[in-house]
Amino acid sequence: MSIQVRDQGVGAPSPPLLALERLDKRFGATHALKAVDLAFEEGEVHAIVGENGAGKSTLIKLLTGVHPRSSGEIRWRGAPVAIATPHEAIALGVNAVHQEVVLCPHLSVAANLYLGDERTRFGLLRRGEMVRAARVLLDGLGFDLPADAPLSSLTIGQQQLVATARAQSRGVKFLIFDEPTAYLTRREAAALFALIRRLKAEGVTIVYISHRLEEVFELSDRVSVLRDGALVGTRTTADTDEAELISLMINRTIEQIYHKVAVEPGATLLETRSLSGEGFADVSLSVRAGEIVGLYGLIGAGRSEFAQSLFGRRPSRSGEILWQGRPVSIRAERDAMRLGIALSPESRRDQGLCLGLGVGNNLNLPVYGRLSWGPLLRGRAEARNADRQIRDLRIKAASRHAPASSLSGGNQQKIVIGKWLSHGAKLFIFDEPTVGVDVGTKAEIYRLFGDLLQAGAGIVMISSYLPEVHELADTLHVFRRGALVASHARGEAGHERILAEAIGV
Amino acid sequence: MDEVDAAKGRRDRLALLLSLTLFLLLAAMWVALSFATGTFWSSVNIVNLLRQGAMIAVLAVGETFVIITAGIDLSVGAVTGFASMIVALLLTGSGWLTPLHLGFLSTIPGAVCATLAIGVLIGLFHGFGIVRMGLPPFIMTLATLNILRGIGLLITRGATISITNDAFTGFSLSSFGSFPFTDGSTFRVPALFWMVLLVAVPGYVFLGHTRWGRYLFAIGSNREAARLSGVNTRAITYLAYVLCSFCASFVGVLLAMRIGIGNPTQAEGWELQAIASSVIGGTSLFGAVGSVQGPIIGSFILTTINNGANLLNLNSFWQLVITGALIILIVYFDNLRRKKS
Amino acid sequence: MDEVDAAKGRRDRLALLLSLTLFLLLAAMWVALSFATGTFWSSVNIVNLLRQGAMIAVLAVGETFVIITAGIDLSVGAVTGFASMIVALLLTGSGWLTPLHLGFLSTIPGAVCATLAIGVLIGLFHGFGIVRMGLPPFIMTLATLNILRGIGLLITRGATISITNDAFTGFSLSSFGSFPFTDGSTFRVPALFWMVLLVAVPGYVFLGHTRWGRYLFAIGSNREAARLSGVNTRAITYLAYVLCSFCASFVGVLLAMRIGIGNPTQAEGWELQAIASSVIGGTSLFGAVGSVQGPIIGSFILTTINNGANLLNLNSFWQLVITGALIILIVYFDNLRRKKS
Amino acid sequence: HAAGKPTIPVIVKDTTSFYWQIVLAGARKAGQDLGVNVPELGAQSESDIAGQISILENAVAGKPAAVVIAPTEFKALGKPIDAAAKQVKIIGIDSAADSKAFTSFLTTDNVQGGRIAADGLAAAIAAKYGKAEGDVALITSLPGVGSLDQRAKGFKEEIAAKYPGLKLVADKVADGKATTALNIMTDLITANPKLRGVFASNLIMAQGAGQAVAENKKADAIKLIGFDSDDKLIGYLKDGTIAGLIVQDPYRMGYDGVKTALAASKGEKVQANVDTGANLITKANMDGAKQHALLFPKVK
Ligand SMILES: Nc1ncnc2c1ncn2[C@@H]1O[C@H](COP(=O)(O)OP(=O)(O)OP(=O)(O)O)[C@@H](O)[C@H]1O
Ligand SMILES: Nc1ncnc2c1ncn2[C@@H]1O[C@H](COP(=O)(O)OP(=O)(O)OP(=O)(O)O)[C@@H](O)[C@H]1O
Ligand SMILES: [Mg+2]
Ligand SMILES: [Mg+2]
Repeated sequence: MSIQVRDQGVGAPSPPLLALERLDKRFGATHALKAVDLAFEEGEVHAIVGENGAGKSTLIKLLTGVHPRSSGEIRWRGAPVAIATPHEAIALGVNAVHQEVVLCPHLSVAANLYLGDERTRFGLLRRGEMVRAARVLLDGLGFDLPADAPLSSLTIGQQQLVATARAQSRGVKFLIFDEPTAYLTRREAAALFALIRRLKAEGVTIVYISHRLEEVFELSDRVSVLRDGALVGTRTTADTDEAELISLMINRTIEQIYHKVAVEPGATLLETRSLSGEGFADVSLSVRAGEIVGLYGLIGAGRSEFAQSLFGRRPSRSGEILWQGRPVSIRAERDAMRLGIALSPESRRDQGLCLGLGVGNNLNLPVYGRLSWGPLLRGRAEARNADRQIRDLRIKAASRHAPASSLSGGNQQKIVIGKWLSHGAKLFIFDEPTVGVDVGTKAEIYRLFGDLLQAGAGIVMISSYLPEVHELADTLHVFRRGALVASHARGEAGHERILAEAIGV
Repeated sequence: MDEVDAAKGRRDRLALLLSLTLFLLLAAMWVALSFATGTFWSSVNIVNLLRQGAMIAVLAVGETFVIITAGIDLSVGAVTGFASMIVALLLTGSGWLTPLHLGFLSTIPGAVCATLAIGVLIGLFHGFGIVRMGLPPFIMTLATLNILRGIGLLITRGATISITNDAFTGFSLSSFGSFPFTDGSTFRVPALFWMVLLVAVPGYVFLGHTRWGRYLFAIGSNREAARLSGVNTRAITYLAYVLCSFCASFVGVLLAMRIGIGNPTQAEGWELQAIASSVIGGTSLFGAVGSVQGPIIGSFILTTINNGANLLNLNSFWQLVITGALIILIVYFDNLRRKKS
Repeated sequence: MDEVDAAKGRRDRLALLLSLTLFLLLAAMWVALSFATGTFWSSVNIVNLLRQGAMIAVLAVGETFVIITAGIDLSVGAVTGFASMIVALLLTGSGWLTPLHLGFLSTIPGAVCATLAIGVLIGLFHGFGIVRMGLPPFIMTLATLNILRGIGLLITRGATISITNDAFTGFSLSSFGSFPFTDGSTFRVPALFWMVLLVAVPGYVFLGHTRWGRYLFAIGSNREAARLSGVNTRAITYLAYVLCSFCASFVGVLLAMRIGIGNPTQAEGWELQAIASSVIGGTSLFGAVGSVQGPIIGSFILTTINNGANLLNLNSFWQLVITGALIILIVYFDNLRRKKS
Repeated sequence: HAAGKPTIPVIVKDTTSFYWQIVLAGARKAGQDLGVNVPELGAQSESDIAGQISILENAVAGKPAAVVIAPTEFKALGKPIDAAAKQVKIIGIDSAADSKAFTSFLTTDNVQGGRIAADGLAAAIAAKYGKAEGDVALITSLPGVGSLDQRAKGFKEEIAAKYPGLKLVADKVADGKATTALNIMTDLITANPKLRGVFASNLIMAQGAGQAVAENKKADAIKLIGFDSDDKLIGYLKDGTIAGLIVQDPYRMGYDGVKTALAASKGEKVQANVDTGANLITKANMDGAKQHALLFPKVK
């Protein structure tokens, strides 16, 4: 109350659109948000940055009624609001694109877009009408998506776009993006940025969370930094720089994010000859020991499908795979693992994690064979391996017994990578390895890649984040519509050229 | 635009074809039985068949609403038995429950409405246990299965209640509409089959053409996503279980009409038949996949197996084996076809 | 490291406490019954109780392995009945199955081993249907439930087979180890209860201390993630169903010992009791949560309810109601406690 | 529990069936008349043998004066009854068990009941068609239930021995539900146009089969014999849907069971074997005093 009076006394014409006062959230013993005071002005783009587990997503979930807050107040145009359920948030005009895609996989894209907001006539659904409207909506946003396909037939990145379209279609006043570009390539990201600018021009308040600082500088008016659940500062974007933000976030500076060790490439580990399968065709490439091979392409270009067929998840239809010069057949995951191939999949929720199990169990899952004596597990070894990964990757978890579901998105991603690091494979395939991972840890992961290379392993890295593959890959292959369209040695081609090849202009 | 509509048309036709294929299976069984026995393809027997399958069909439709939300209701058989007892009690009175005291409730409409209302209450109780107390549906409905049987037996002390009201029991034998049959006789569509349609038609509209129907699928597909979209997932869960228990209590009324008695131990095990019918009809036990026509066809497939086995004078023990084996085969081939499409 | 170990210690104690709380509930029921009836706390009755709970306890342990993988096995009762018939057939012979022809298989060890082997085969068949044919476990095991009962009845033509082998039937009444009891009599630990331990101890080691145990939890939590982590999810699924059917056929042998007959219709409905015991014992029907001790305690809680109700001279219809209500309450409070921790 | 009163539990086969409720009603009345506590025990299904053994064990653990039991299965209950008889006097009712330890035994012979059913059916068919000839069928409620198997056995033996003209064309086993009996009977009528007689060997089956006969209006052509009785079946008997009912005397079995048990517990000498009998009741004789008492037991 007093704050409001004073604000008005100072001459602020109106209270902020949304203000948080001493907002606090605990999950059992975890204090995820510590008395955060924050104000969002009407029509601004407000970025929030912070390390993995800093509490960014938690903040969003309190604003959208996903979780109830432990204490504190939320004010909407100065008046306290409860926001105890998602419904209330939606009614206020507060919508979010969450970090994890939360849509209904069995329903069509159109049904998802209008879920909870169906168009009816005489109480009956107007299904055709909704599909048509969805089509118009998606086209208007520049998203090339089928409106009546079931959601489950889309890739995660495409699903993210559907979530975006849905959030913005609901007559919003306050729109939150929690790492929207994690699975997007440059092209889709550009469409998204255009959308954000348009919304801003229409007076919508935007909260934008990302680990990619260049996006923060490109888009935002102000930026707030969270560390360990507490707000450590808010800056006007124009008055700050990356170094300052990073030091606010992690309390130290990072000299070099892309830690690239120079390793002399060794013998060829894996070679594909005209490999074809579901979603990709006629792909020939090779990976040598000590080398990072990057795969870049737009959403749905077929990179994941290619990688998964190398790992035996969706066996290839034709073509040849040579392993250390010998032709091999990879029909199942175990075939690949026996050869020494490891895959860290792109979708942590669906493919990467046993969410209900402990962090330790998840980290140890691929290596239980090594951690047991005959059939019996060696409890000590189990604990040691899990604790080492937790320490090395700085996974923020209550203990190795904490269920994976209780971790923040970025920390979950670290498990997905970490479980393979102790596996001793010869070829690692990382599909979107740094999705949602903070800068500090990214640097750490790149350093670990270096260690793997030095130990004689080869790496295939799929990434939609061009700077990452561009900097790290010794060879960069560009995929377009399931075909390998171009290959470049490191530093041979610039961003623009690679992007043009991926789009196919 | 055209492309989308074309795709939509294709998908709709596909869905229709899916249920058609099951229907073709049913038709094939009928043709085979018509050749194998001289008695199958007669208006008398087809009328019997429609009557015999009607009750499980209605149960299966109700069960399907619940299964679509990724739940399950094991109590439908118990609810059916319980409802048959309630309606019999109300119609005949017993002990202090004389028709005089009951007034309107002892008339046919009164007794039927009261029984259906009890069905709704049971459904609300299920919803309460699942939504508010957070119990798994399997356990909640298993518990009420026992409770309902126990209460029913306490009320009746194990006796069956004979219904003396002929207007009531007569209904199950009546028929509406008739047409000439191939064997020269008149085919009279039995009232019990009309009851299936009475449930199926609104059920079909509800499931496919109202937002609540769509919310059932949404909850079954991803409850959290539905909640974040502002769907009142609690209310929809209540709705699913209420509909299911409502159907079961309706079947209880039909059962009481058909056999002229009320008895809480009847309909034991029908829950499994209802679930099997539903799954044969294409419902997925993981939720978010199901229809109204599928379970009905499924239940008539099961009924045909039994009817055919009886007409062929097959050992009743063989019926068990054949039913089990056919369930495996039908669901297997149905899965295969789904994967292809 | 220290902190983590402390946390681990805390969690281990917590897990222990969780199962302890159920154990305390059981103890509380025992104390209450000891005061309420003069006969509960006697060595005779406790021996009875241990005997009575033993078979469901073993079934529940087997069922738990399957439920942890997020599956379900509805056939355990049918497998138990079928196994009781097989072992009786082998021991007594009938028709062309004379003991002479059977040789080793008609001796007690031979008959028991053969019966257990059939259990394993049934489990493999379940695995085949679920893994290879892609059927939902609910449907696959519902189908085999019917098939096994049917085949059993066809073999026996509906009759029961009396087992004349006294060495075999005598075992169920024998006991190993004894100690003085509070009422001055000697407490003889019944052989059937030792059978529970015979299953529980290896089961405990398997589930908590081998990698296959870990894999069961992993596929229950996220089958796809487990598969991509190199777990042979197919083999582990087979394993779960084989263990479950193995336990059920073992119970079939125990049942044949206890009642001295073999009959495929016995143990009907035991699957629901086993599942209820398992859930009361803290197993989650959504998979990835469960233990070996929990279901055993759960089954003894259910047994105590029945035993106590009998001793209290409670109407058996009340037993149904009370069992249902207690299932709701126990699972509810167990959930609450879990959430708090 | 009134102190000082002796306790005599009565263990029946299936507490959920009406027949056993009449037995318990008789036992209850005896308890009131004689000043005895009568716990009413029993499994929930006739096929739950292990359940009945547990109940017997529990009952004996309660140190009663005597136990009255209706064994579900001949062989299976033998040993448990032997074991129980070491501690208390055991009175058997209704069915036998493989034990010599019974102090007294009050039974209806179910095999005999099946024979009487066959005779009744043959008589009804002869009355209608002039000769005991034609197709007949048998509907059994559940497989693996001792008393039902015995009824079927007696029925089939009697037909084979005495009525060569009667041909058993269907031997159906249902699942204990009236609707299943109804469906089976309907299909039997469809499949066997020449069907002349059916024996539905328990209450529920007779209810379902009776319904089928009534709704197909075949009461004249098909003679149905049921086993046990209740209001509905008595109604069918009156209107001719059912040709006859085999009725036992469950009430007396319960009453005399407790009475005998009390006497035995006091060390009095009791009769070792009592046959409580099974009787054929038809429309013609249903108003006789004895038949009336059997048809309308004083349950409440
Ligand atoms: N459901 C939950 N149960 C328990 N702890 C939770 C839960 N959700 C989040 N946490 C904890 O709260 C803290 C903040 O998590 P949050 O998801 O807000 O982080 P974040 O800033 O979004 O991180 P990231 O960048 O990795 O997404 C973390 O320590 C996390 O483990
Ligand atoms: N489950 C599925 N069913 C049908 N089509 C699918 C499925 N998964 C992927 N696809 C299609 O396969 C093609 C290749 O997808 P894939 O995931 O390999 O692409 P990607 O290059 O890895 O893209 P992303 O960057 O989104 O991971 C896309 O057109 C996609 O729509
Ligand atoms: Mg986050
Ligand atoms: Mg991909």
